Amino acid sequence: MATLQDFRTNENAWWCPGCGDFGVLAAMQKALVAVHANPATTAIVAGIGCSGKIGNYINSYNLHVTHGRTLPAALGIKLANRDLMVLVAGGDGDGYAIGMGHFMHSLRRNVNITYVVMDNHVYGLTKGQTSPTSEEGFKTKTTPQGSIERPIHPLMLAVSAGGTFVAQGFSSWQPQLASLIQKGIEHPGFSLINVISPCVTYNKVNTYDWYKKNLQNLDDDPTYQPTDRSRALTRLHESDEMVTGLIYQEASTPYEALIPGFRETPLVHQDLTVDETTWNKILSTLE
Amino acid sequence: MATLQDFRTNENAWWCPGCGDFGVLAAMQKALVAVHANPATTAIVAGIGCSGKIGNYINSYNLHVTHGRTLPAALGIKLANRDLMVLVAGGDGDGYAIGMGHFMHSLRRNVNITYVVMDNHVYGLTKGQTSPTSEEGFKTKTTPQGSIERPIHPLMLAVSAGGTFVAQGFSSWQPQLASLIQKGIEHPGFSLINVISPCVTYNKVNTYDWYKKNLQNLDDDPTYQPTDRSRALTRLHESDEMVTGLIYQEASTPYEALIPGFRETPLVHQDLTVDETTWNKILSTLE
Amino acid sequence: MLAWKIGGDQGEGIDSTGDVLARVANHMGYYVYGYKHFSSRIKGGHTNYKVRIATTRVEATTRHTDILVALNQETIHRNFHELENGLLLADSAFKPVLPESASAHLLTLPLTEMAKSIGSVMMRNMVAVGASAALLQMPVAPFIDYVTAKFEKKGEAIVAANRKAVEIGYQRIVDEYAALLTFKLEEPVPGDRLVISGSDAIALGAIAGGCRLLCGYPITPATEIMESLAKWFPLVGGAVVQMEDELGSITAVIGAGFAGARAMTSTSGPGISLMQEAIGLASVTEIPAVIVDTQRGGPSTGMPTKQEQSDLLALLNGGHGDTLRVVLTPGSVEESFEDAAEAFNLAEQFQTPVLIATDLSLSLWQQSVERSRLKASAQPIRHSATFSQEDLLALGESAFQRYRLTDNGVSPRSLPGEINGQYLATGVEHGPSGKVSEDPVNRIQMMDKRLSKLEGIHQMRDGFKYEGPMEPVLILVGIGSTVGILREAATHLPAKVGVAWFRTLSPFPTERVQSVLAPARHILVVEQNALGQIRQLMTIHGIADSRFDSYLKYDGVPFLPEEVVDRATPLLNTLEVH
Amino acid sequence: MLAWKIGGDQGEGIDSTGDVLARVANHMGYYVYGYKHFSSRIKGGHTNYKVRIATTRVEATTRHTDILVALNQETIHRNFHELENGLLLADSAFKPVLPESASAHLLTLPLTEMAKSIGSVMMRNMVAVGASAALLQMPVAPFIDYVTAKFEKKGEAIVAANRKAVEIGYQRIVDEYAALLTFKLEEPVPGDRLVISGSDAIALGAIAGGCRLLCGYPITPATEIMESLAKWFPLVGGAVVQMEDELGSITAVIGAGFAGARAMTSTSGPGISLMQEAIGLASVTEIPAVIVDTQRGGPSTGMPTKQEQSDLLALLNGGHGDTLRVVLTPGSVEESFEDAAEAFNLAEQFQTPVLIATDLSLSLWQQSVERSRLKASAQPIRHSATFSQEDLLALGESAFQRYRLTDNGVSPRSLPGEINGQYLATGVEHGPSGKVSEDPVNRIQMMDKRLSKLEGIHQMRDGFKYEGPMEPVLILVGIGSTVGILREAATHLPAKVGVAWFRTLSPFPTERVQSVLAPARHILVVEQNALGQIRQLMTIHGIADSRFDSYLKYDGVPFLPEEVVDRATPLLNTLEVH
Ligand SMILES: Cc1ncc(C[n+]2csc(CCOP(=O)(O)OP(=O)(O)O)c2C)c(N)n1
Ligand SMILES: Cc1ncc(C[n+]2csc(CCOP(=O)(O)OP(=O)(O)O)c2C)c(N)n1
Ligand code: SF4
Ligand code: SF4
Ligand SMILES: [Mg+2]
Ligand SMILES: [Mg+2]
Repeated sequence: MATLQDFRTNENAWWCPGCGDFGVLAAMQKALVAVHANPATTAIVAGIGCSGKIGNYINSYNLHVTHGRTLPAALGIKLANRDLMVLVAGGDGDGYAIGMGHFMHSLRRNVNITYVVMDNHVYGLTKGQTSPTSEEGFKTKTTPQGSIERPIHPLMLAVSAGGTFVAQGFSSWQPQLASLIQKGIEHPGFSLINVISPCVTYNKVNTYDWYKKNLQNLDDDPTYQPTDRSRALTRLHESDEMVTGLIYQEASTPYEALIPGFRETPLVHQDLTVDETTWNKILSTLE
Repeated sequence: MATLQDFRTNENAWWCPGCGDFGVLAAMQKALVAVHANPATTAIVAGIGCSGKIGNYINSYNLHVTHGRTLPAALGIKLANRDLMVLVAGGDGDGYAIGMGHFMHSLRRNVNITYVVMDNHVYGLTKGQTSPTSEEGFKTKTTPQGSIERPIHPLMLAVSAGGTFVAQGFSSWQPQLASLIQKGIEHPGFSLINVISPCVTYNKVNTYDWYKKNLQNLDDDPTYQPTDRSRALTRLHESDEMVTGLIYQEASTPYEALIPGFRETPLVHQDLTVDETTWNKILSTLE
Repeated sequence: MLAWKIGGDQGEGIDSTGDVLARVANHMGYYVYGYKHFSSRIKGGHTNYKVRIATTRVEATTRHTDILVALNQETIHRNFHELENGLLLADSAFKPVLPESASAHLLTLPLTEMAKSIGSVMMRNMVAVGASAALLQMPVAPFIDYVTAKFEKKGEAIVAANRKAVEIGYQRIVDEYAALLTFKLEEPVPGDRLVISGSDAIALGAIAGGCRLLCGYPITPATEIMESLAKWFPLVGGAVVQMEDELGSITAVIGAGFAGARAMTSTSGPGISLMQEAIGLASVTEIPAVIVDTQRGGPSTGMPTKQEQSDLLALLNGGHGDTLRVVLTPGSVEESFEDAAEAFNLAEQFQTPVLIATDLSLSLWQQSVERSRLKASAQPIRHSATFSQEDLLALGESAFQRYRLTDNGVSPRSLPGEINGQYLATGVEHGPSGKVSEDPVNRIQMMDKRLSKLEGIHQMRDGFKYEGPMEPVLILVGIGSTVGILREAATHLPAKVGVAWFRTLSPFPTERVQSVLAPARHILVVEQNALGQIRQLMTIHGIADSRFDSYLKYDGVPFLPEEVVDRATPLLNTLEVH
Repeated sequence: MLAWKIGGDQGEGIDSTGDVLARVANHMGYYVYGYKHFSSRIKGGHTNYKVRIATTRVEATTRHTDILVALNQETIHRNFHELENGLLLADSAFKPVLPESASAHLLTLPLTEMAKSIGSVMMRNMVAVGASAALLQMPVAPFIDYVTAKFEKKGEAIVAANRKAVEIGYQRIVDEYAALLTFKLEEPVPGDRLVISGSDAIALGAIAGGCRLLCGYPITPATEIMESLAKWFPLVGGAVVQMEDELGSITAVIGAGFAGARAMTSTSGPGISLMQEAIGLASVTEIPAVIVDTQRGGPSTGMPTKQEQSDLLALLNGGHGDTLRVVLTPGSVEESFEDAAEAFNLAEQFQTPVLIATDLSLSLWQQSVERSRLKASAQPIRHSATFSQEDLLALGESAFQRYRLTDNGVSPRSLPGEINGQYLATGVEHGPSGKVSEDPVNRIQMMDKRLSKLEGIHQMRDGFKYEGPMEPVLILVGIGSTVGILREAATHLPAKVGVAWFRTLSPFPTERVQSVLAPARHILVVEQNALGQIRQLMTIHGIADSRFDSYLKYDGVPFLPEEVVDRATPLLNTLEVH
């Protein structure tokens, strides 16, 4: 059985000391161990951003794509090989700005992949610009007088878009975060775990302390049941998404199980030659 | 004052007889008359699709862009000339598939433009494929055994994304539709009017009759107040978005009024020469 | 060889009527080629379908029409000029008028009325089919058989009505216009042929080549590939995913390629433009991917339903940074089948994206193709350069070097699922292990490695084909659907004219082009774009001298063989003077 | 001329320290050129900043360093080889070790300790600045003045600490190492100069050229243009909109151009790839748009923080369909300013997208530029080809023809807001009125009209520049940041070497290139990419013969003047033998 060590690479993490992404990495590795994942059958797709470096540090099959396109890549991997455990990780810019369209459509398509967004409310890698989750008034090099756009609410969107598993974690709250990622992996469909992962270099507003003061932990609220879409939306709206925990989950059959004629055996293990009978059957549709 | 006739062009509409888009065209023209618009100061951006032909039939400044990119184009127009009335029209594929990212970000950015989506739950122009709003099980040439994706819920998404004006109309219910578009134009910010506009050629499921049977008209429900985001979400969720009327609106200041240093006078009317003092002020920041 | 055409309004079943005629003729042993003219609207607007029926292979349309069936007056107006000494069969319902300048015989039949008489106006086109059979002096039986089979599933009443429609149409012509039955086809050439389009050939080739996943987004005129695979893939366990856009489509294909599946996307110009960034990703990560571009009139939305070959430079150079892409250019339906299959072999073998450039005409128009040319078994799947689990276990942990430098630029890869094969595939420059590297020496090695792969492909592929005399005076050079047109044109030109075409634009088959073209005294490059894109490519590769001439067309309408003949004839004359 | 360098870990203020030295030297009347080496990470990793200080214009970095300030041992290891007979000042805190092979003098000062003594380790770099001033035998006063002004806003305590830091650093060198003060700069050349980067020059040029809207998406190394305009636009009533992606950015710019504003977007390779489709839209709708590509190492994510010039073919040919694009290629900071302004004039005048190709080195590195070369008033705004409201009223209703055929391909346009000027701008092929048209004759006219515009631009622009002797033996040809490097290299080569560079890649200045290069016996095209993209373009335009040679570099590191000298010298020698 794989241990934490098995999910590490021999590369030193590139992030600034104190970056929230260290916690995300640790929690992902813990979750992988918890679900008895195997590095050889795990595929991780990472986006472009500081966050996107995460693939470099997890021993697995890692695909580091163009900015914003993690989710389609993950879909391709999963359909090619249904036996793989497919995880995706990337930043708030990668996922919610340039990647927004894929995000929305992945939610409704419901392929069995787990999406971990490392949300620091800023563009780290490009050295500090406003991101879709940046708060109004947030000052950056592209908004020197403060952002004038409403921040995106990824969790409300995910619930509205038909997401079957929606959660939020905090890089500092390791046990909860690892458990959410674990549940997300176990969920047979698309799972979103938005992770608050502070950027200590370019975000001096939404700091660890600020989050610790403002976040509510749903685990502390025994009355909350993550099974009602409307209630989830209300709770998210009322709290301005300042909650951690499992927000919504429903029973789900993943996309790949619904494709007509698609087989249990992964595509990559199938014999690709077409027998004469099948070929003629295909040709007969042309007559 | 402009009349309906003033908003017509001398081109015959291209659509199939009975297409819902005729009704959308008529309602837009009525709304333009109702808000005392002037063809010369009206700009309409249209997408690619059967729906996107609408610009050809409204006498105004029309920009017909690439598939999915109407909203950024409209933003550019509005920022270039704040005095223009800017409307956008396009299909469900154009807006909610390839254009999804721009849709979400336009909602939160809240530039004062009016977005009319001509939603027929199918790709018309490309001759009948599944669209993001197609229902599960909907059979098309790309899903011969029925769609296996959950349909997008554009209204819930719009409300969740921070939209300040969200409505739905039905091509056959002209007075309500025209009035919704009118209110959308009058709304000082981004307004979405999703319009059910049946495709008589490629969608034999979601027909006029079907909608007439299934749609609830919010105007008939005096208890519904379109002022509470949570309630709007609940109503949309419960009705599976099968409602017409104004779903949500809030007081709003448009993006262009919030840009630091941005002037009331449209950019296109400004003197572009930079006086010596200002130039030196700029250069002095480089010293 | 005869040319028959039916015309009317869009939405009136013109397509399927033409299709019936083409299929029955094909079944009887004729070679057919069907060409549709259509407006880019859904209903309404003139459309027509022309079928050439011959006893040898046809792969182009022509200027002339022998028999025109007009379902409305507009059809006559738009098409009568093609009818030199031809027959015009019109529905008397619309009171057809033949323009004075016409040199055709007008035959009228009350097609609509006859249809009503057997129960429904919907039968009108079938009456026309029957009448056409008579005009072509073809036996009626195969038509009856065909409609019987075609409508079998719809129940007896429908079958009976269709049979009846064909019969009465046939009979009325025989009865009333026997004197005008001047056209007669030669004896058919029995054979086992299918009427298929280039799109279908690509879809079939993909299946034969092991493709089991298509991620795409609808776009004219590429959608048919996706639609055919949506129909066929369930039979072989594959899947079509309609993505949210082309950016997603290509990236999903790359994901699947990374995981070891054979996957493709099909699109047209606008989609290619959107995919430029990701194609670069596939190159740098060395992931197989197959991308089909069914070209149409550009740029921007351009002329979506019109023929053009203007994406070639974009296919080659459209992405930022230094990449060399593989671009295959099938020149016939059969080559579409072969190249589609081969694309997956090359992509996997060389771990690189492979682009197929086809065009609207080659993709949409149907023609008779020998079944023997469409054998899946004739396209063997070549797997290669993958570490087996045993190899990797022998290698040990953390020893696998995904991008190890090799002689031919191809490094054996591992596939997700294999123990000890884990690595990072990244679009950022990386070292042999896959890890990101900014080292300048490594950079050069990796860039050279990637670029060098083309040489291997070059060795494997005959990228420039020639058909014609040994010592041609003139060689016509083309690509895609133009090749068939050139072939037909060449038969109408005095001997000593050859036809050459690109099967591969990249790797560019420089020496082969040089040697093929060496004997010619004149070379006419015929391409359907405004910038002479093929000529530009030839020039970059040093193939340019005073023998070269261009024939460009960019009005959206395919070349006619006759036009090529007209353009080439004076060239030949000039040459003879010297 | 002296070269000074400071090195340490990223996140330790190396940049701003180098910046202080460069700015003070510039202020004193020296010409400076600053070059940064950095790793693509945020904190940690080696970085260094090298400043060349001279009495004539410098626009390249160099191999040699005279004075190196090392804040850690890694800096010594990575840079000591540049220090032939130079001085190495190191912080004694890390116990510096000079490698045996080094030929430098090691000076140590307890920089960290000294900083602590005046209150904070943060002052360490300022102590190093003071010490550097002494080592360079520059007066200390200008440094004191500079830091006083720079920190004024932060309060007296900070000012005092910084002054003190500079002073003690200066004094310790004078006190302890007087004997080693061997370097001395020549007398400065007073003037009014700014230290600016190419990015800033582009941002300034945009403002001067009337641009008032930038819609963009951050990307290295183009973000600086957007950031500078975010700072400056409020002063002139303009706006920067950070869009959700590059597809949105370019389309917003097109919307603004349609409405009559001057708008731009700035990006790097990946963004250009994504914009390919929309650039075609701007071409076909004939809407002005300005797009800046700050090139970096490609393809895909490639080497985002490394220098390259490999997007040229993609800029020219990257979109589907037949388009000709305008591509300007400034070869210096001053030309960046001019071309940025001119791009808006050309875009509006010819109603077409205009692309500016710059590169990482030209954009990010700062140098002294005469203030007189950065005058907004020297870049007059040319409005043109717009119907006034009076014209349109005179024309009457529905008479305006947006795409009327004209001699130069430019049709006077109307702007939204004008009565009677309404029209449809569509990416679908259209007729003169703007209405969609599939007519083949119209198609050709419209295509020709659009393509013909390039000729007008060609007439207006000197697209190929030359500096050098009348009868050069060798001409070095370059583009972008390479031009300054070639200029410096030429000064180190025996006479008869000229430097030529492209100001415009499209329209390609064929005749000018031919005539400039005609007298040369040898031509070395120096470009920073793997495929020889400039050479390819020259070849397409018939400019290729045995005199041409390529010097390609694609390791991410800019050419050094010395490298060009080394490469050119044997060429010159060979030539002399003949
Ligand atoms: C097409 C494209 N556009 C822009 C970029 C530049 N870019 C790299 S990372 C990034 C955003 C980073 O923000 P985020 O996704 O939040 O990640 P973080 O660095 O904050 O973890 C951008 C804009 C790119 N690489 N590709
Ligand atoms: C980049 C790109 N991809 C695909 C297409 C092809 N295309 C044209 S319209 C359309 C979708 C039409 O559906 P919708 O937006 O719902 O409009 P409708 O025709 O139903 O009104 C598509 C996919 C295109 N023009 N451009
Ligand atoms: S810049 Fe921010 S997000 Fe990036 S590594 Fe540093 S702390 Fe983390
Ligand atoms: S295909 Fe459908 S959407 Fe298009 S015009 Fe016809 S009815 Fe309307
Ligand atoms: Mg971020
Ligand atoms: Mg639709």
